[in-house]
Amino acid sequence: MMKKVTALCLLLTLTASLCGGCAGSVATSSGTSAESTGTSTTQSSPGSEQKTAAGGIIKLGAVLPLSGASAESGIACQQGLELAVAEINQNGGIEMNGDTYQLKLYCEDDGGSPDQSVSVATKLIEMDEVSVVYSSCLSSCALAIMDICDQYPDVLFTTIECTSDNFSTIIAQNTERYVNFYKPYYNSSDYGAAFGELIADLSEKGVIDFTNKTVAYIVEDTDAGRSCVKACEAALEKFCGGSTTVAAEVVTQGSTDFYSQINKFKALNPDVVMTFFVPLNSGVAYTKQVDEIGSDWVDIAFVYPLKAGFVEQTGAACEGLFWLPMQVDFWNNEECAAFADKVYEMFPNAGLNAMHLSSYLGVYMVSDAITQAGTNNARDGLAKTYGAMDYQTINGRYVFKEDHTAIASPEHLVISAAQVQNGEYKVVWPANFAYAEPVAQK
Amino acid sequence: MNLSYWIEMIMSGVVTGTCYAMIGAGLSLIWGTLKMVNLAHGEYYMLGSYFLWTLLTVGNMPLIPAIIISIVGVVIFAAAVHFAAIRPLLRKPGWNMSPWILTLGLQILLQNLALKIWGELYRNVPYFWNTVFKPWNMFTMSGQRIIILTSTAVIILALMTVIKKTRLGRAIIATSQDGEYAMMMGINIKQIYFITYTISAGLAAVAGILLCPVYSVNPWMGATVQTKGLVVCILGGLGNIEGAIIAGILMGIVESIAVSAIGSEWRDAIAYIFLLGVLYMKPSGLFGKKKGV
Amino acid sequence: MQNIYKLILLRKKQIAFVSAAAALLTLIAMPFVVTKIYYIHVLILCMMFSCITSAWNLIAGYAGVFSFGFQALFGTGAYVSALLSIHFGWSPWITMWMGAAAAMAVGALVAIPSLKLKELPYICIATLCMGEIIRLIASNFPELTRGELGLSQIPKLFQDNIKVKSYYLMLVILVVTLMIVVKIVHSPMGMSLKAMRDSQEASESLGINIAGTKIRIYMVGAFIAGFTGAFYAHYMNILTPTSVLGTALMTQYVAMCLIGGIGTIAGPILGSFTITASLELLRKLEDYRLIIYALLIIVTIIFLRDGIWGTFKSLIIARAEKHQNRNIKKETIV
Amino acid sequence: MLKVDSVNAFYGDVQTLFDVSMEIRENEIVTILGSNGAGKTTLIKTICNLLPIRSGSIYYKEERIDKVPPYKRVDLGMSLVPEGRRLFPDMSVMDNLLLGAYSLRDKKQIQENLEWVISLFPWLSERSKQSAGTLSGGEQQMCAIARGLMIRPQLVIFDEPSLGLAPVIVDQIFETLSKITRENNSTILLIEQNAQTALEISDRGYVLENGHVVLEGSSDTLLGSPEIQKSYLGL
Repeated sequence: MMKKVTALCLLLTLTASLCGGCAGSVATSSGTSAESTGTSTTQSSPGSEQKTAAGGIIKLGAVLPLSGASAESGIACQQGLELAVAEINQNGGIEMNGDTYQLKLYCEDDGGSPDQSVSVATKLIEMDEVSVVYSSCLSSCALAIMDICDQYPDVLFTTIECTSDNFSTIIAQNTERYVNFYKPYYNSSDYGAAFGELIADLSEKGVIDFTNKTVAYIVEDTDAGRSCVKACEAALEKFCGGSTTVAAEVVTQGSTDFYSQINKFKALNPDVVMTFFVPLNSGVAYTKQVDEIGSDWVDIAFVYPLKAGFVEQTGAACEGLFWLPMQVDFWNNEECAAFADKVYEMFPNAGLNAMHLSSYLGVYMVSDAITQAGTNNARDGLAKTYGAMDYQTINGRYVFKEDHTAIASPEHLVISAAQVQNGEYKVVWPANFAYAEPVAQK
Repeated sequence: MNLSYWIEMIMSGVVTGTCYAMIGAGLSLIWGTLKMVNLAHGEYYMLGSYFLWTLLTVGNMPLIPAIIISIVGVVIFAAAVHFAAIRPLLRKPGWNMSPWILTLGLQILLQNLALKIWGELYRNVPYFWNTVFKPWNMFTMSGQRIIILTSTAVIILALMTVIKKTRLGRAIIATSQDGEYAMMMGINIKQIYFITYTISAGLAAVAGILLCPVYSVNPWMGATVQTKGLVVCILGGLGNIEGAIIAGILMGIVESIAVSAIGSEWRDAIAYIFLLGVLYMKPSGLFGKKKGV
Repeated sequence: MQNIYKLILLRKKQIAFVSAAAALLTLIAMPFVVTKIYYIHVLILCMMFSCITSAWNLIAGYAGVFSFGFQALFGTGAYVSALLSIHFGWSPWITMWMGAAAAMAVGALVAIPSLKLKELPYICIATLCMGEIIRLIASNFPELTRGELGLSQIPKLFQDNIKVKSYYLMLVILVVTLMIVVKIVHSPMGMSLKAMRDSQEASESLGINIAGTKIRIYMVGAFIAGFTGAFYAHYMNILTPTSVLGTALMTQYVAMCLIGGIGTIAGPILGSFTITASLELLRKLEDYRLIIYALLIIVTIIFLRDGIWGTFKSLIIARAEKHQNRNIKKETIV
Repeated sequence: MLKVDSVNAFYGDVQTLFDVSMEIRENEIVTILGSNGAGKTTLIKTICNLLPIRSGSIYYKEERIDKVPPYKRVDLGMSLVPEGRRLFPDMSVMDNLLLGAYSLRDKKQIQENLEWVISLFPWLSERSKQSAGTLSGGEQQMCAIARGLMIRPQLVIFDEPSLGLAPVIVDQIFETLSKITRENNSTILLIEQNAQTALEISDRGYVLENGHVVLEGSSDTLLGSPEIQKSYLGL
């Protein structure tokens, strides 16, 4: 009895202190909230500028899956953002209307679930009063956040490496509603196109045998995965005069047991097997298991080979593997290699991948836009400026289409394909970027 | 669809099944004696693999000692958990949901601790025995899979002999059948609770260690396996260890056939439907005793 | 002191009523106190969870049917309502009811195995499987549900995004839910439920139609869950299978229920508010958040195994009764 | 040998034993009579500490045992043959017997006891592989008794051994009981409804009613007493 009483008291005090701690924050923030809600309407006047960027600070918020199955991507993004912010602040912050501001980054975890990402975005905007929200690297979460962007016209929303086509379609339908939402990345349909062209090119070169035009897919059960299959089929229709999909296997994200699928494929005997995984382990497992069971098809991988440690973990098994998109060439592009070193310098055991760079560049794009626009308020022109930007980076040019999606093309963001040749990545497509000849797999 | 195809299918099913079997057997054992469902069971599986990974890569130890140490480590951890958290809840006669929710909390805790300690990256353990066999050119068999199958078989046999033949085994069965009178036979059931809990944690750890080279290591690897483990130990008849083991293998095979016949996205659905079908025909599971509890 | 206890014992009902009224008033007043939409949002979530957990508690805590497939009902309500309003352009105000009805139907379906199965874990796992199957169906028909990409662009209940309106709507739903729950618990049906929970055989011998009662209670719970789900769909405007049909949701309900105190009316609500709020408040702790959250759960369960409210209640009552007995003894002595 | 001293026991809030006191001396057979719900089984549970007592004390060979955990009883040479033949149904007869000797670690000892028990119930030897659940009622009871004797206990407590058995078997069983006292000079506490047979073999007896000891004395006096004749022997 007594024990219970004490326990109850203990718990009550605990919760009380918790609530107390937050009540404090409530008090403070609701104090400021009054004025900020007051100002948010009259923000257009330059006087209120100082208020939102008070104390020479501009606040950036990020909604990321820092826990759960997608944490790998989420944490990569967080590291990229932190790196960029640290760098910018070291170099004296960013310039806006003559005076310089320091950047402050708020990263929040949404566990990869859309409803939480909405809560978190609301929190960032309402409580931390951020002026830019990096709205997730998962399309589903980004779509959820996209839905509230018109409620906060003063805030700029920009995604990190979301590939779903839906953004384009939705935005195209109603551009002025999503005037402050941007997706600085290409669509999965662009992936697909690249896939189609690559196959066409390789079979033309006689590197692969695509006579039966049979394709099998293993993709993970995410929007990106599923829509990628559609995109690839469409592209093959376009560039190879059609194809037959002998099997389209959808596995849960992060799954690592592909024996059954591989055996199935052996019986179906496709020309090409396309695999799309974001987590590295799925890719490694698949590659090892194919090598183990043995196959006579051509493997074309999406996304995962770029993750750090793929070659190390698969060893000889990945030799000759074709993969795309080679979003960043950390191996043969000096600048990108230098960037990789910077990441490792700040996060020694980071799992380097393209998300680091995309998020890193995301910060620079936004800060440039702020400098150009002379405001950190989306409605006062930040959104417009950001959308109109033509941003030259170490990894291609970011230019937004009218559907607020970055253009994918040889002169903008290149989707190049690479092959593993003696344990090294070599770009083999498109021709004008290739510095190695594709060779037959196995 | 020739013979070798089916052999391959069955083989891959069996390999997956062994994992389910070990987890399921552990859960079944715990259910039998402690009359609780351990929702943190998958996390012991996860810990097992992580310990091995750490010892191999960070501590760069030789394989065998690494394996032994990691199993022992998990067992010790489980023992600590048992004393700290589980035992206080078992004091009350009769059981309710509170042990479940406790283990649920444990699950969240361990997953996020793992994330904190080992990071978000998916870790990968090299194959123990990196060769490939082609018996009669019928099907391929990697050394790792042979190791998995043989050692699982050995462990399961050992477990069964312990349960069936030894004094301890009799005590465990007695406790699970009638705790009160087991005590009157001179059995210290608290001790039995403790032993069964640690044994099943050990089983989970072994499963994790054997399979982590094939499936790689991450903080969330336990959750999915555990759900299947639960399904399996219900399918085999709750508290029936042989049942759980057979059901595990069976479930693995069913899944891999489901993949080949229908498609991966329906794999789990088929597994669940299979269970429901069995329960519909035999409400106490495949090998469950008909008891109106 | 003793008088207080006496009061508690004699005036149980009144006290409950007064405190409930006070709670309601505070909830009504909330939007005027907190200006931040974020807090309104969190409160809406708290109330939403209170509804679902109360419904689950009705089934698990009172009828003793531990369904682990309950999230499926929530999800069904959400998806049906959303799909109808999207594809047929019907007003959410109508489709919400349809969603709830659909959930009810599914509920009846999920209830059936729990009648055949006797042992608790069998029920849990069987219902869990059903829930998972429904989830897989939702995620494997992308043409219809857009799968994991998420069903976005769901029509809103209030075209002007004024959260306070949703807040009050949710409050109404919560109040109605609680009225239903209280009504059932204090009705003869409630009695038979408790009898069922405590001993199947006994209640059978008492001539309670177990199957009928279970299915009915399950459908009531399903309706509440479905309606809440539908509200959620039109409030959040995005659905993904994992977020509204995933087992994580289920474990959250269970946690809330047991932390609050299962088998009590106030327990689930308390639990929902505590957990939802603390999860949001713990954000300060960044990546230690979930660890602390888990520790909170563990500590609570170890020390207060009947949950916060359950323990509190039993404590007070026990104390009061002891006092009373003591007084009686005194009287007898004198 | 065993002394129960003004024990009060509760099931939850319901009191089931009201200062019950009784004593069993060396090498005697004591019967406890009582109708259903008189508290016979509760009494046994308290003696075995399966049900902790509120007040009072229990002594075994002059040492207090009401706080000693149940599983230690066997080491003290005390064994229980449960009511309703609660064998472990899924285990073989042999395993059940071996469980009876769980507390013994000396293989030779176990073997000897096993032989002795089988000498009492010869049929056990050929049925040893059979699972206990499949035995007939009488066999189960005998098996339970055998299990109880596996440690050659000084004190055996029989909880309604004759419950629901054919008279022939009942006689057989009581036959064995008296045999045990003779061969193993052990003390027996016998809980029974079947007053006649029980009292015939026993030296003394107690009568429980609603948790109170209402009558005690030597078997003959009890057999003679009108209450007993009325309420138990139906004369």
